Amino acid sequence: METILAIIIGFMIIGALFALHAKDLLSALIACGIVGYGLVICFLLLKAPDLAIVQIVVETITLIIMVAVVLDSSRRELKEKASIRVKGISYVNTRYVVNIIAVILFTALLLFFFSESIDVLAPFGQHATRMSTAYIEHAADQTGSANLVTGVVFDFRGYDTMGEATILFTAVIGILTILRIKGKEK
Amino acid sequence: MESLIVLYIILPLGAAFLIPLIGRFVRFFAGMISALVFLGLTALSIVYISAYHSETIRYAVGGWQVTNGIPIAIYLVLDGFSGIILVMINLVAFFAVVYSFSYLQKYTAKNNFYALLCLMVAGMNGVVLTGDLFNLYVFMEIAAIASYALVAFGVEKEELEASFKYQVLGGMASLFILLGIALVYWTTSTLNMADASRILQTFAGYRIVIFIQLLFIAGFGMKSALVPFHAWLPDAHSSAPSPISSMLSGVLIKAIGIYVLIRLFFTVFSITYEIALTITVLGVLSMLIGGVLAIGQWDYKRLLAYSSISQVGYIFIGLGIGCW
Amino acid sequence: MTLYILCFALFLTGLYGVLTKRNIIKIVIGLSVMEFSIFLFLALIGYTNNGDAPILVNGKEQLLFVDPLPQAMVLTAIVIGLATNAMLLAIAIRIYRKYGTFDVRKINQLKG
Amino acid sequence: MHGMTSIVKTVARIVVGVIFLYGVYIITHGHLTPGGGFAVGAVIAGAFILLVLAFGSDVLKLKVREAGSSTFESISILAFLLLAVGALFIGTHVFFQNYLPKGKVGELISAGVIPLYNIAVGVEVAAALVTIFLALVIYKEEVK
Repeated sequence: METILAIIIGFMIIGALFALHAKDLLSALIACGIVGYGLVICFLLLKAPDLAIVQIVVETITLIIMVAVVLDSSRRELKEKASIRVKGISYVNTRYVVNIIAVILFTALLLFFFSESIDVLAPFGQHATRMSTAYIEHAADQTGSANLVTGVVFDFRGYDTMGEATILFTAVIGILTILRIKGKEK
Repeated sequence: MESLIVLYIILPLGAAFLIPLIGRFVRFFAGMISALVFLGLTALSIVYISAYHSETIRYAVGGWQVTNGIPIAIYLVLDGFSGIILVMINLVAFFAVVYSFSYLQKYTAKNNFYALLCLMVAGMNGVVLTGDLFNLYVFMEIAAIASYALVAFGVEKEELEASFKYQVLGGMASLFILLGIALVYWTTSTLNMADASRILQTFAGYRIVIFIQLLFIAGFGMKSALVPFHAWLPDAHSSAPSPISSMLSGVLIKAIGIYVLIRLFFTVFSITYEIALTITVLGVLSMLIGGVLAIGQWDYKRLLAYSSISQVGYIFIGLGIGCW
Repeated sequence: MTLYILCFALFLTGLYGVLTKRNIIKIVIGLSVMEFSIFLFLALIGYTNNGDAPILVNGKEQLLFVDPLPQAMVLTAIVIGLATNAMLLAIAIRIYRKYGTFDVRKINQLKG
Repeated sequence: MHGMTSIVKTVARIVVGVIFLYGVYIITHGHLTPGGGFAVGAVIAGAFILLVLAFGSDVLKLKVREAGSSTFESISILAFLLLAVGALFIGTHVFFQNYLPKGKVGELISAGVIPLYNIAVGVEVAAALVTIFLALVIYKEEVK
C-alpha cells in the first residue's frame, strides 16, 4: 500500500516537473493532468470515494477551461537559456546556474527541516481521531445520513459548506465583472 | 440577544445573493440595501460592545453539544477585541458604500460592485467571529476572492496586472495557511481553536510547532503586506477604485491578516523567544522600508499604501513585544 | 513518514514553479500543483490502517472507518481551488487579449 | 462558435441524456452513496459544456443562457441560505440545525434537510460552472 502510493506520488512529482518545464503550453496542461488524475487514484487507494468522484470531474472541467484559454494563444514559452553567446564565444549563463543551485539548496533545507519536525507526529495509518470520534459514532443516529462524509459536510460542518458555495458564487460574480467588455461608460 | 450574532453573516450574504436578482429591476436597490445592512451591523456591534464588553459570547452553529469534553460544533466567538474590529469593518464599509454612490457614476456593472463588497464584508465578519480553524480559511477565501475581483473592477491594463499579482501572492498565502491548518489537524486531531491550544501545550517547544508558526507568519504576513511580502499592496491600492482602496488598507489587511495572527498567537500557540524575535524584526523592517519607499512616491494612493505598510510594521512590533 | 515527505516535495515543486516561472499559465499550474499536494496531505493524514471508506452499509458490520473530517475539508478545498483557478484564468485571458503575451516580464505597466 | 461534425453531434445527443440520469441518481442518493452536491453539480455542468461544444451557438443565444444560469445560481444559493436560516425559526432556534425528521438510516427519504441541501448545492455548482464557461466563451467570441 505505502509503496504503491509512494510510486504514484513519485510519478506526480515527475509530471509536475515536466509540466513546469514543457516548451509547449498545451503539453504542459496535459502533464498537469497527470498530477490531477494521479491524485484521483491516490484518493481511491486512501478510501475516499467521494473525493475521487469530485476530483475527477473538477479536474476535467478545469482542464477544459484551461485548454480553452491556451488554445488560441501562441502557446510558446520564452525560455531562459543555459548558455549565452557573445561575439561567437559561448559563456555559461551565471544567473541560470545560480538559480538552479539556490533552488536545490533551498529544497533540501526545507525537506530536511520538515522531515525533522514531523517525527513526533502519528505515523501513516495510525491516526487517532478526537474531534471526528463524535462524527463517526453519532453520525448515523444524529444526522440520519449513511454517508458519513455527507453527514459531516452538510450537518456537523454545514456552515463551512455554505461558505464554500458562497466562494463559488463570489468567483462567478467576479468573473462576470472581470470579463465584461466595457469597464467605463463614455 | 446572543443568537443575533449570526446576523453578521446572514445579512451581508443575503444582500449579496439578492442583489443580482432584484438589482436588475430596481435602480438603487443594490446601494441602498448594502448601506442599510452595514449601518445596522455597526449599530449591532456598538450594542454588543457596550452590553457585553467583559464577557465572551459563544454560539455553537448547528446546536451540537460538547461530547466527551470535546467541542464538535463550529463556534462563533465574540469578545471585546472582535467587537471593536467588527465596528471598524462595518463602519468603514458603510462609508465606502456612501462614497461609491457618486464615485461609481463612470463605471458599468454597479450591481456586481455592491454584491462583491457585501461578500467581502461577510467574509471579514466571518473571519473575525469564527472559533474554528478551517472555517477561518473558508471565510478568509471569500474575502480574498471578492477583493481580487474588486481590485480589477476597472478592467484596464494596470488594474488587471495589479489584480494578477495580488491573486498569485494571495493564493500562495492561502495555501501556506491551509498547509498550516492541515499540520495543526495532524498534531491535535481537532480544529476548534480553544481545544487545539489545550493540546498544543503538550507540544510546546517542539520543532513542528515552530514550523506551523513560520507557515502562519508567512501566510498571514502576505495577507497583511508585511515587508518581504508587501509587493502587492502598492499596486493593488493604486489601481483599485477609491472606496476599495480604503477597504483594502483600512480593514482587509487588518481583519484577515493581523487580527487572525494576534488571535492565533495569543490564544492558540505558546510563543517561544525566537518566534517573538522574528515577528519583531519583521515589524521593524516593515516600518523602516515602508517609510523609506514612501519618500519616492508621487502618486498619492501609492504613498498612502506605503504608509499602510509602515503602520502594519508598528502593529507587528506591538504583537512581537507583547508575546515575550 | 516517507509519504508525507514526498507529498511535501510535491508542494515544493509547485512553489518552485510559482516563484521561478515567468509565464502566467505556468504560474497557474504551479499553484494548482501546490493545491493538489495539500489535498493529498489531508487525505494521507485521515487514513487509518485497515479502515473502511466512511459509508454505512446496511447489514454489514463495520468497526473501523477512515477519518471523515479531512475528507470533508478536502471536498470544500477542491471547490475553493476551482474558484481561485477560474478567477486566475479569467484575468489571464483578459491580459492576453490586452498585451498579446503570457510572459510576465513583458507585462509591467506598474513599477515597484 | 462553430459546432462539430454530425458524428460528434449524434453521440453527444445520446450521451447527454445518460449523463443527466447519472447526475440525478447521485444527487438523490447523496446521503447514502459516495457523491453528493458538488460531484453532481460538476457532472451536470459537464453535460452542458458538452452540448455547447458539440452543437456550437451564436453569441446572442449564449448570452441569454448565461443570464439564465446566473439567475439559477443566485436562486439556488439563496435557497441554501434560507434552508439554513429556517432553522432559526423551527425547533430549537439554532442556526444550521437539522430540523426535519431524520427517518431510518439507509432509506432514500431520510437524513432530514441533508438531501435538500444536496440539491441546492448541486444546482448552484452546476449553474456556477456553466456561467463561468459561458462567460469565457462569450469573451473569446466578442473580443478578437
